[in-house]
This record gives sequence, C-alpha cells and structure tokens, in this order.
Amino acid sequence: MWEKVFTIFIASALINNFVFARYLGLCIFFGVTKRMETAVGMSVTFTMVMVISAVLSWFIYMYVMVPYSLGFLKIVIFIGIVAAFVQAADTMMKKIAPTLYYKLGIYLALIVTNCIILAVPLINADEHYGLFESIALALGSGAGFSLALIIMASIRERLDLADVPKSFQGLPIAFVLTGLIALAFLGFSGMITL
Amino acid sequence: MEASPKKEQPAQPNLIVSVGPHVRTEESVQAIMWSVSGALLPATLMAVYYFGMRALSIILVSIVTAIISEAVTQKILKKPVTASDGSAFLTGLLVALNVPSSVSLYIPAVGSFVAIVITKQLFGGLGYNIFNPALIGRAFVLISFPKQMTTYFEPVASIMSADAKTTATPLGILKEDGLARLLEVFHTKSALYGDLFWGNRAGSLGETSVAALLLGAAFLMIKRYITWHIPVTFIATVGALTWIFGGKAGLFTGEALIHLMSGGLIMGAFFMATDYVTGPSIRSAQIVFGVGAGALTALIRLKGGYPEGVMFAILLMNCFAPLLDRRMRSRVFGKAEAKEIRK
Amino acid sequence: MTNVSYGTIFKNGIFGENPVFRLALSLCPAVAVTSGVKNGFLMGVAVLFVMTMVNATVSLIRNFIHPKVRIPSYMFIIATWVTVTDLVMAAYSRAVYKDMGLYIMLIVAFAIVLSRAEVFASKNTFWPSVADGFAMGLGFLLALVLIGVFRELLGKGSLWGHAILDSKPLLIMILPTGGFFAMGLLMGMLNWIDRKFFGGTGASSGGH
Amino acid sequence: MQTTGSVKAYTTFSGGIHPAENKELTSRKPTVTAATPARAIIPVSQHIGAPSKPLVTIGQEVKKGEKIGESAGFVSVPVHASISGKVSAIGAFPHPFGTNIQSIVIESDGKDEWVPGLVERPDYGKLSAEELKTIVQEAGIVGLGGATFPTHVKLSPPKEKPVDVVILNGAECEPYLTSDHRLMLERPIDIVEGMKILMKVLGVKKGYIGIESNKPDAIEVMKKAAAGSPEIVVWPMKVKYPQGAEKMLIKATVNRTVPAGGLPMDVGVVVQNVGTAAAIYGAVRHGRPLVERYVTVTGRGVREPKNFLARIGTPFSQLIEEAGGLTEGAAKVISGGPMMGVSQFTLDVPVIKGTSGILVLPKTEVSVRSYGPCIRCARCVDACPMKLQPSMIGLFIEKGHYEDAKDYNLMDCFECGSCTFVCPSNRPMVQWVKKAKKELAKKKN
Amino acid sequence: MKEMLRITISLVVIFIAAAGIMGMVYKTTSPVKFKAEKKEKEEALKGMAPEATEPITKAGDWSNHGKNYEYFRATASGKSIAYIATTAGKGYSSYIKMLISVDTDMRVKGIKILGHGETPGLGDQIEEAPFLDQFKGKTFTQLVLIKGETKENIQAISGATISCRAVTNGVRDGVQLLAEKYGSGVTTSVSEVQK
Ligand SMILES: Cc1cc2nc3c(=O)[nH]c(=O)nc-3n(C[C@H](O)[C@H](O)[C@H](O)COP(=O)(O)O)c2cc1C
Ligand SMILES: Cc1cc2nc3c(=O)[nH]c(=O)nc-3n(C[C@H](O)[C@H](O)[C@H](O)COP(=O)(O)O)c2cc1C
Ligand SMILES: Cc1cc2nc3c(=O)[nH]c(=O)nc-3n(C[C@H](O)[C@H](O)[C@H](O)COP(=O)(O)O)c2cc1C
Ligand SMILES: Cc1cc2nc3c(=O)[nH]c(=O)nc-3n(C[C@H](O)[C@H](O)[C@H](O)CO)c2cc1C
Ligand code: SF4
Ligand code: SF4
Ligand code: SF4
Ligand code: SF4
Ligand code: FES
Repeated sequence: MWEKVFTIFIASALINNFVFARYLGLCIFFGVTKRMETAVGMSVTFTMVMVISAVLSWFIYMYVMVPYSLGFLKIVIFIGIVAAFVQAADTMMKKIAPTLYYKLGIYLALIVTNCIILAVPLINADEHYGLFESIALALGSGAGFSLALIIMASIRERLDLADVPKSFQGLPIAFVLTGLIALAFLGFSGMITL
Repeated sequence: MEASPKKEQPAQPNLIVSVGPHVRTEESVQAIMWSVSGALLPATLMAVYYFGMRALSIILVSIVTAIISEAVTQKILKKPVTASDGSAFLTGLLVALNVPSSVSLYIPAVGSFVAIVITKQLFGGLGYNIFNPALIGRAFVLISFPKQMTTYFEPVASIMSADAKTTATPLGILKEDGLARLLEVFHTKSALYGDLFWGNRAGSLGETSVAALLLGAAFLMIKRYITWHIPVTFIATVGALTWIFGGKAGLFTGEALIHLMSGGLIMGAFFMATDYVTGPSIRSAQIVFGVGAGALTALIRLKGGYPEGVMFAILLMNCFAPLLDRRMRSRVFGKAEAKEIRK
Repeated sequence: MTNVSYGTIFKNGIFGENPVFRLALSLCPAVAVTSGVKNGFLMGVAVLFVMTMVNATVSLIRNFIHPKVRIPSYMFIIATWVTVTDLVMAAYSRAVYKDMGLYIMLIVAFAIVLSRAEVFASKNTFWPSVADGFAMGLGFLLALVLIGVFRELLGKGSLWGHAILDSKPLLIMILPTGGFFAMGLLMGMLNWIDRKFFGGTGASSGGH
Repeated sequence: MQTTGSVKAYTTFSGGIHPAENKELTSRKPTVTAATPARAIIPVSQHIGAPSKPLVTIGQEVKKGEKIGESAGFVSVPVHASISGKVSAIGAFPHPFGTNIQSIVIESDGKDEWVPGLVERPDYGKLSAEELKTIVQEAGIVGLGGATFPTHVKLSPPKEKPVDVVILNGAECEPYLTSDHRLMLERPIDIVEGMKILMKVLGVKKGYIGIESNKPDAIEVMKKAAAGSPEIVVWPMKVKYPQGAEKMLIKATVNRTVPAGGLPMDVGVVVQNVGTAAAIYGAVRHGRPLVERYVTVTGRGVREPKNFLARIGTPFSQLIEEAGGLTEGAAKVISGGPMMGVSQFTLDVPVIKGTSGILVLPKTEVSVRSYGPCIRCARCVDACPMKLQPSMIGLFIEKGHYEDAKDYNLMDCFECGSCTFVCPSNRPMVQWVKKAKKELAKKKN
Repeated sequence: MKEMLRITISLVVIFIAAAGIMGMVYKTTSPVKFKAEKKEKEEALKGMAPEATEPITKAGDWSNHGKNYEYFRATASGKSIAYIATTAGKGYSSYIKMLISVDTDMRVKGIKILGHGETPGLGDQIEEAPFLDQFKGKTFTQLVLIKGETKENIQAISGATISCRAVTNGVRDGVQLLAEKYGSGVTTSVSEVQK
C-alpha cells in the first residue's frame, strides 16, 4: 500500500502535475506568479488547505455520503466543505496567529474558487482512494502546484526584464511559457503508470 | 556621466568622450557564437560522413530557416536585425544535429522556426529566452512527428547512398531488448565502444561521434568559452547513476560507459547545457544545474518511457535556472563580515 | 444598471468582456477540453446553461437572499445547477461525459459564473439577467470553439471529428503543451488586432 | 600565507581581470621634471570633501608653496600655489572631472621662488602625532592614488576602531600607468620615511608595502630601502586588476576582508598610496606643501611617452607637448588609467593632486562598438572583485528597476570596470551603475 | 436575533429548494444512467460475440496487474460459441483496459478498448482499426509484438511501441486465462512465448 501511496504522491506532483499536465488551477497560477513573494505565500497556504480539506472530504464521503447514497451531491458538499473550512481557517488564523494571517490571509479567499482544491476530493471519490492515498494525492498536488508556482514566478521575474513584443506581454507570453514548461515536463511522462 | 562638451572651451582635436573603462576585451558575442559553431564542425563533418547527403541537406535547411526566421521576426518587430551574429546559425545547426537522418526536410525547418520565433524572439530575442531554443525546437518536432523522429537510419559512410536501412539506436536497443542484444548487434564489447567512440551507430546527426564532439569541446574549454562546471558534473552524475542503478544484476552493475557514449549526452553536456542564456550564471548554481541534469537524464533513461533523456533533462533544468541563480546569489565580498559587525 | 440594452449585453459578453480572452477568467477549461471542437462546444454549452440558469435564479430571488449570506447562497445555487448539468450529461451523453466529466463538475469553481451573479444578476431584473448569463456563456462558448478549431485543425487535421486534412500537421497542438501555445498565440494575435485596429490596450490578467 | 620572497604563489583576491599592461611604454624611462608652466590653473576642489576657500585676490603676487585656499572644515585641505607669479583670474575653469570648477589661475613670473619660511625639520622624529597631523593637513596632502581623500582624516580613526596596520599601495594595477613604479625606484627612502611617519601618527607597529610582482625592480629597491626597518614588510602580489583597490589590497597583504559597506579601518587598516607617503615625508621633513606630483603621460596617441614630475596646475596640453605631442590618430585623452580614468573634452584641464597619468589613445584602440543584450555569459560575474552579479545589476538598471539593482548589492560596486572590460556584449555597466547611484540618491532626497 | 432568523430562513429555503431540484433530477436521471450503463455493457459484450442468441452471462472473476476483471461465456442455442474477458495491459502512462473475445479454438475474435490514458496522438493510435484488426484470428503463440513488418504476429505502431505492447500483453493474458478455463490442448505455457 505504501508503494501506491508513494506512487500517487510522485505522480501527482510531477508526472500528472495539475498545471502542466491537467491544466487546472490556471487562474491562480497566472494570478499569483507575477511576484515570487505571492507565489510562495500561495504555495504554503494552498498546500495546507488542500490537505486538510481533502481529509475532511474523505471522511464525509466515506462515512456519510456512501452509506446514504448521497454521491450525487458531491459537488455541493465538497465545495461546501472547502468554503466552510476556509472560512473557519480565516477566522481562527485571525485570532490565533495574526501575523501569519496578515501574510497569508489574502490567499485564503482566492483558494475557495480554485479548481484544484475541488478536483482533488472529486478524484479521491472517483478512484475510491483510501485515507492515506487521498492524503498522498492532496500532498502531491499541493507540492506539484507549489513547484509550478515557484518555477513560474522565478521565470516571470526574469521575463520582466525582457523585450517581449507588446501584444504578447502579460498573459499571452505567460501562456506560451507555460506551454514550454509543460513541454519540458513531458520528460516525466511514462515514468509511472497509474 | 554623459556631460556634453562645454561650449565656451572649443574642444580640441575631436576628442571622444565616454564613460570608462576605456579599454575593452577583444571578445564579442559574434566571435563566441561563431567559435561554438566552429567547434561543432568536426561533429558536422562526421554527420555528413556517416549519413551522407541527407544529413547535409537537413543541416542546410535548418540553418537557413533559422537565419531567415530570425531576420524576418526582427524586421516585423522593428528591432535591429542581428541574424548574422551567429547565434541563429548555431541554433539552426544544433537543431539539425539533433534530428535523425531519416526525417523529411520540413521537420528541421519547423524545428528551427519554433526554436527561433517561439522560443527566442517571442521572449525578447538573444539573451532573454528561458529555454534552449534548439532543444525546444527538437522537442516540438519530436512530439509533433514522433514517427519520423524515432526512425533512425544506419550509418552508411557513403556520401551518395540514398536509401538506408532503418534500425534502433544503441540506447533504444538497451532499453527495449537489453545489453545482450546490444552486444549481439555490435559483435563484441570493444567493437561496440569503438563504434560508439567514432560515431558508427544510429542516432541523431551530430550526437553519434564522441570523438568529434570531444575535439570541439576541448577547443571550447581551451578558449574558455565554456567551463567544466556544467559538463563535467552532468556527465559524472549520469555515469555514477547508470553504474549504480543501470544494471539488471543488482546495484553497481550498470554499463555506465555505454550510457556515457550513446544518446545525446556528450553533445548535450558540452554544447547545449552550457548555453549561457538558459543556464545559471553563478558557478555553484551551475554545479547544481549539472548534477540535476545528470540525475534527470539517468532517471528518464532508466525509468521513463522514452530511451533518450538528455533533451528533457536540460529543458527541465532550464526551468530551474532562474530559481537557482536567485537562490544561490554569490556571496558579496565582505557581506558576511558586515553582518558579523552588525551583531 | 437599469435599462441596459440587449445589444450592449451581447456585445459585451462576446467581445468587450469576453470571459476567456479579455477578462481572463476561468481559463482552465479553455486549455483542458479544447483539444477538439466538439468537446469545447459541449463544455461551452454546459457553461452557457449553468450561467443562464444561475443568473435567472439569482435575479428571481435576489430580494429574498439575505445580503450577509449572499456569496454562500450564490455558490449554493451554482452548485445546484452544476449538479443538474452533471447528472443530465452523465445520463444522456455518456461518451462525452467520460472525457470531460471532471471539468463539468469544476464549473462550480469558475469565477466567471459567480462574478456575473454578483455583478449583474443580483442587481437586475429577470430578462436582462438571463440575457447577460446567456451572452457571457456565449462568449465563453465561442472562445472555446475558436481555440478548439485552432487546435483540432492543426493537431488532428480534422474538425468535429471529421477529417479535413489528410495528415496531422502538428500533433503537439492536442497535447497540454499545445493547448497553452494555442491560448498564448491566439491571445497575442487578438491583442495585436485589438491594438492595431481598435486602439485597445490588451487583455487583463485575472483571478479565476 | 606565503613568504614574501616566494616567486610563484603571490597572494591576491578572487575575481579580477588581466588587461594588456602596456606599461613598457614608460616603465624604463626615468622621470623628467616638466617645465614650470607659464600659467597654472589650480582648482579649489581637488579632493573629496568641502572645496577650499580662496585666500587671494586677482592681481595678488604669490610664491611657490604659498597657501592660496584654506581648508573649509575637517574633511577638507588647503591648496597652494605651485609656481610664483601673479593671480590673473579666479573663476570656473575646465576640470579633469568633466565639469567647470572654481579655480585660481596664476601667471608665472619666471622666477619659481619658494615662499619664505619653509621649515626644515631634520629632527622630525620628535614631533607628536597631533603636530604631524596638522603638518599633513596644512601641506594640503590628499590620497595620491586617485581617490584624493584628505589624508589627515584617515589618520584620525575614531577610538572604537583601533588601527594596527598601515599598508602602502604600490600596486599600480591600472594598465599604462608607471608613476608609482618610477617613484618607488627613484625615491624609495622618502616612501619608507613617510611610512614611518604614518605608523607613528597612528601608533602602529606593522607596515606593509604591497607591490604587484610585475615590478621586480621596485620590489628589490623598496626591500633594500626598508632593510633597516623590520616592522615594514614589502609584499609582492599577483598581477591582476584591481589589485590596487584598497579592499583587494588588504585581502592580498594581511588577508583581512573589509566588510561590505565598510572602511579599511573596520579591520584595523589604513591604506595610503606610496606617493602620499612620499608627499608626507616632503611636508614633514622639508616643510614643503603638495605642489607637484609624478604623472605618466603615455599611450600610442603621444609621440614620446614619458614620466614627469609635474606641478599641480600644469595644463594637460603642455605635458602632452613635452611628450612629443599628439600623433595623427589621437582620439581620446584620459585623466588617469584606462580602467577608471575620466576621458577629457579638452586639453586645457590642469594636472591636479589626483592626476596619476594622462593617457592618450589612438582611434584604432578606442572601442566604438555599441552594446548588445546580455547573453548571461557570466564573465562579469567571474571578474567582479566584489563578487556581485553585474549582469543582473546592468539588466535591472537598463530597464529602470533601480531598487532591484540595489537588492543585488549595487551599492557595493566601486566602479572598477572589470565587468565592463570583459563583457563580450560591450555592456556599459559602470555607466549604468553611476546613473543608478545618482537616481537612488535623488530619490532619497 | 431577528436577523439571524432571517438569514437562517433564507438559507434553509434555498437549501430545500435546491435539494428538491437536485433530488428530482437525480431521480429522473439515475435510472436512465443505470439503464444506459447496463445497456452499454450488454451491447459491448454482444458486440464481441454477435452470433450469441442468449444473453451473455458472467462466468467468473480473475485478476491481472493486481486488479479484478471478469470473464463471460457466450452461447447460441445453449452451445458455447465464444468466451469473453475484460483485461488490461500496462501502457505508457496508464493501464489500457479492454474487452477481448475468443472463439472456441481460442483464436482472437475481437478486441474493444474500454479506456486508457495514453498520450493523445501517440499512444491513442492503439484504438485505430488497422492496429486492432491485426489481432483477428491470432492464436496465443502469435500474440507477440514485432517492431518491423509482420503478418504472422502483431506489428507495432512506431512511436507507440509501449502502448502496442500493452495491448498485446493484455490480450495474451486474457487469451491465456480463457484457454486455461475452456481450452483443450491449446498451448498456453507462457514460457514458450518470449514475453
Ligand atoms: C565619505 C567618506 C568618508 C571616509 N571616511 C574615512 C575615515 O573616517 N577614515 C579613513 O581612514 N578613511 C575614510 N575614507 C576613505 C576611504 O577609506 C578610502 O580611502 C577612500 O574612499 C578612497 O578609497 P579608494 O581609492 O579605494 O576608492 C572615507 C571616504 C569617504 C568617501
Ligand atoms: C579599482 C581600483 C583600483 C585601485 N588601484 C590602486 C592602485 O593600484 N594603487 C593605489 O595606490 N590606489 C589604488 N586605488 C585606490 C585605493 O583603493 C586607495 O584609495 C588608495 O590606495 C588609498 O591611498 P591614498 O589615499 O593615499 O590614495 C584603486 C582604487 C580602485 C577603486
Ligand atoms: C511526451 C511523450 C509521450 C509519449 N507517449 C507515448 C504513448 O502514449 N505510447 C507509447 O507507446 N509511447 C509513448 N512515448 C514513447 C516514445 O514514443 C517511445 O520512444 C516509443 O514508444 C518507442 O519508440 P518506437 O515505438 O518508435 O520504437 C511517448 C514519448 C514521449 C516523449
Ligand atoms: C556555449 C554555448 C552553447 C550554446 N548552446 C546552444 C544551444 O544548445 N541551443 C541553442 O539554440 N543555442 C545555443 N547557443 C547559442 C545562443 O546562446 C542561443 O541561441 C541563445 O539561447 C539565444 O538567446 C549556445 C551558445 C554558446 C555560447
Ligand atoms: S590610479 Fe589606477 S593604477 Fe593607480 S592605484 Fe588607482 S587604479 Fe591602480
Ligand atoms: S564595476 Fe562594480 S560590478 Fe563591475 S566588476 Fe567592478 S565592482 Fe563589480
Ligand atoms: S568611485 Fe571608486 S575610486 Fe572613486 S571614490 Fe568611489 S569607490 Fe573610490
Ligand atoms: S559579461 Fe556582459 S554579456 Fe556576459 S553576463 Fe556579464 S553583462 Fe552579460
Ligand atoms: S478555472 Fe481553474 S483556477 Fe480558475
């Protein structure tokens, strides 16, 4: 089992990287990578929320939705869990760790409508993953997303200094750049079969 | 300090005024680029020797496309046209040297076009591209035309022969059928090493002849156009990892030498991973870059679905180069001491 | 925001504030499902349906929703309509659903849906809201179809699954890599056209 | 640590460059005394710090060595007449720094008489540190290595920064220049005696004279001159630009690292140019203020390159004439060496205290290539003695991101030009650095 | 307090209405979906053995690559005419799932790819007829992937060798299973075929 857990982690971080291979999370990806600072802040916050909400979703799915055949409500329930958790985290962080909140709070709000955060519990449910497998997927996705954010931010800082043609400045070149990174990440393809 | 001459004192014999230093190195970007192209001449000649006229036409098409694409894009973007500075030539040459001799001529043309226009000019031109243009060009055509790009001809060592037999590359054989089969094909181990060294094997045009590549690399090292940091760590890492993990009989039984001499490792390590623009510029970061590229190459070759890992390894490390440079900024003279004092 | 003409609403949704190319919102499906025109179109239809229904619902009960729980209520409404779409597609178009089921479910996270509910439907009466949802959805749909045409033609040499060219000119275009290229190149080209002929300033880069 | 005598492994710093030395043009030519100028132009500002205040009026007769401008504060020194004659003008005249600066012009009376009352002090060893410092200031002595920082200031370190070593800078790492080299060959005793005075003032027991190993004759001569003083070590160093920059010099001689943004005295060191030491000796022993200095006139743009002992205020044009005049192709005249020197609009500028040389380059040697994009070759990173990333600094400044450049330690750059020298793309890093420092200073105000 | 109540009421009403809508839709669509799924499966099975006259029945479970698969028996007028199995092969980036059928001589009758995650444009060529048609009539020993020209065996699609091998291996595993269960005297020993 642990081998599978490890495989899931590596696969979701590198080979099936959410941004470069599954094209999810793009809005945040492009939104926060203009500066390294925001990219790092988002990475940290995102990974935390990802793991916790995946665990919550897993328990509710296994112990409530499956027994009562409420599977068809998963969209509503999972987004509800994410939203509720983010709201709770927001409130608690404000009280308990105001400095941390000052640093990371803004990212919390952005996360609610991120597609990866919702995709992970949905995939967990579809694949009937166990608890540890679900955590591995969440952690791997978080790590992969963080990696993508940080690489992208470091490159975009450099791109800031480049003479990009006017029409391509901003998003267009960021898209082309992401395409090139995705091309490089194809090197990982075929390494693990899930 | 660009003060203009004071008018009340008529300047004496038209003196040139500029900010120092007033002496500059003889070196120029053009000289470097043309020298690197020159260093690839032995490998180019070997390509033509082994793969015949096909190779020559692929090389010409690729270079011409690269130069024209560069000039036309710069014209459209209303930038000074610098297509003759040798960097487009070099990119074109490297694209050609990275495709097999079996391909139709539009493939190197597409490769060069993507290399120059999308990878280089769109990102601001010389010096600003994030990815190695030639390698992106190659990756692009590999994915777009996988069939032709993985069809290799046997070396013919005859300029005129047009129809060659297709065969697998040594790495392909090693991956698909194992070492025993590889030795069968090349008869003996020494014949295998000999053929790998001189380049008498299937593969991309320029990558086959280790001898020719090392000759060019030595020239670049002596001229100090490249340093040891990236190529040596790159090659050493591939050697070590394929030796440790590459064998079927357990740890430390891999045939490292075959891995070092086949595929694009030598060309990649000396001519492509060393591209200034797309690698880190801090020495310590270059070592990390080399080790990382080596580790990824070994990983892809041994674990991935695709027998050849150098191209993807370098492209992946290109992604990390800005991060490495950023994280490993050199220690400013006296910075540590200054911190000490503040405490 | 009373008295908006329907013409303006449509022009806005399709050109001026095109969700994908101008607002740069909800980009994921633009890359993810557009390897073929058909999938792009169906995704577009799904989004169009959800947006229209959400806008309609929100404008109908906008006076009933308590302002303090506005956003959760909207999200709830969105989730409901997405679930409906999901269930219907799962039952009636199984082949397509296999390919893009996950992305259909993810419509719930698209900022474009929420933002229209918040920006438009919560302040307008029924018909204009429906029109707005429809127009925005249409803009979205057209963008996906445009990208789909570009990618499928280049990548597979076909359109809607029918072979047009007798070869596959650039296979890479149907891979994720190609999706990003297509988006970047199309956006750049549209920016160029906009700047050249309409004196615009180019796309913004958005949230989701 | 190597012994001073070992030939091969000379100490040095990391980074740096090796431009063609071109010192053979003048290094074997004994110094000649330049003619007394008919007209001396003496700027009131020849040093770092407050300009001195003129003490004379137009028409006033002055003698050589007479104080004509008084120091305007602690970080300031007086200026002296370098010839005898009549003050003919006080006003803005061209200055080697590239602007017009207030100067006192003296027309020679041909007599070249010293001002009366110069005190010979054969027994100067008895003077106290304070007295010596006053003499140094009154003599108008500033650093002759080029930076022209008032020497007496360096001699007054604050109590919390005890100094334990004095280092004389005989590196002369700039290509072409040989004035310090000739000075060491011709007046070694002055230098050693000046060093002893410095050590006494600072209460220091250890002195080093750092000399690049391309001047073996100077090393020999200086060793002989210092033979009787075991506390003074002559220290050969590797030939490399900018070995003479004080931080690099300190690293090479006593292996201490001056903290970034710090001064030599942070590591207990005071650095002085060899010429400064000789001038101090002249002032203390013979009572002579600073009125002349060694100047190398060189380059393939003059017919007979030479070393001169020239009066402060001598116009460049006169020295160039005495060096055979300009050649046909002469295109650029530089005050100082080719690396850090300042190119001149006119030959009317005078020799000032900091003028170590006048370099004339012919057109063929002047690079007029325009610069291109940075290809990130890292040659500049390797060359930078301060271990900065000039490539990034340059890029940031080129695009106007001054704050980012500061993040990349712009302020630690001392504009040695090594990066610009090696850049194959010919990028003008020094010019940009100067611009950025100015912009940042503006923003601060 | 009153506000709290209003908020609660507003949320609860929306919730109930939404739940009602969703429940209704679920109720109408889920039988449709269930039927569609069942029909899909039946049709797929039927497609593998069109001559069958009775409904095709499940004959047992087996496992391959650590996952569970099923096999079936197709009959016409009570006589076995074909055997069907679900199976999978390990491909480039996914397990390729398929449905295979053999006739009573244990020759491959047909293959249907059920699902895979291979690279579009490369690995997904295994779904194309020219490749799949090669399998028709092949016996167990012929199910070997060859990279060059071949009529006797299975010819790989260049650029997708790994995916092709996965299909070939998956089919072979399935044929082996069915031969073991139902075959008589047909070679099934793996060792005879180079894997
Ligand atoms: C603003 C300023 C203040 C200085 N203060 C001192 C000082 O207090 N003590 C000292 O020994 N040197 C002082 N220096 C002189 C420096 O140590 C150094 O000799 C001078 O800047 C020239 O060095 P360089 O020619 O290597 O650039 C000062 C220099 C400057 C520009
Ligand atoms: C790049 C650079 C090179 C220098 N080279 C020398 C040199 O070769 N000799 C020298 O005396 N001063 C040189 N200096 C100046 C010294 O740093 C220092 O200011 C001087 O030795 C102090 O002595 P002074 O105050 O007597 O001039 C150099 C400065 C810089 C910035
Ligand atoms: C990005 C990428 C995707 C690939 N996808 C597949 C695939 O889906 N199926 C496959 O068999 N091989 C795939 N390959 C592997 C190569 O095409 C491999 O070299 C090939 O299968 C073996 O070459 P050959 O079939 O020409 O002998 C892929 C390679 C790369 C780089
Ligand atoms: C040592 C060296 C290696 C180079 N390698 C490559 C290369 O692998 N691919 C390429 O397109 N250009 C290469 N170039 C040329 C040039 O740097 C490249 O086109 C830039 O990336 C364009 O900005 C190389 C240049 C040098 C000096
Ligand atoms: S003036 Fe030039 S030669 Fe003299 S010390 Fe300074 S840098 Fe070296
Ligand atoms: S000029 Fe500045 S950045 Fe350039 S080498 Fe000298 S110290 Fe380094
Ligand atoms: S510019 Fe250089 S030489 Fe001049 S004072 Fe500053 S640090 Fe010293
Ligand atoms: S030497 Fe010039 S081209 Fe090379 S990295 Fe430095 S600035 Fe860039
Ligand atoms: S649509 Fe994916 S993050 Fe917004």
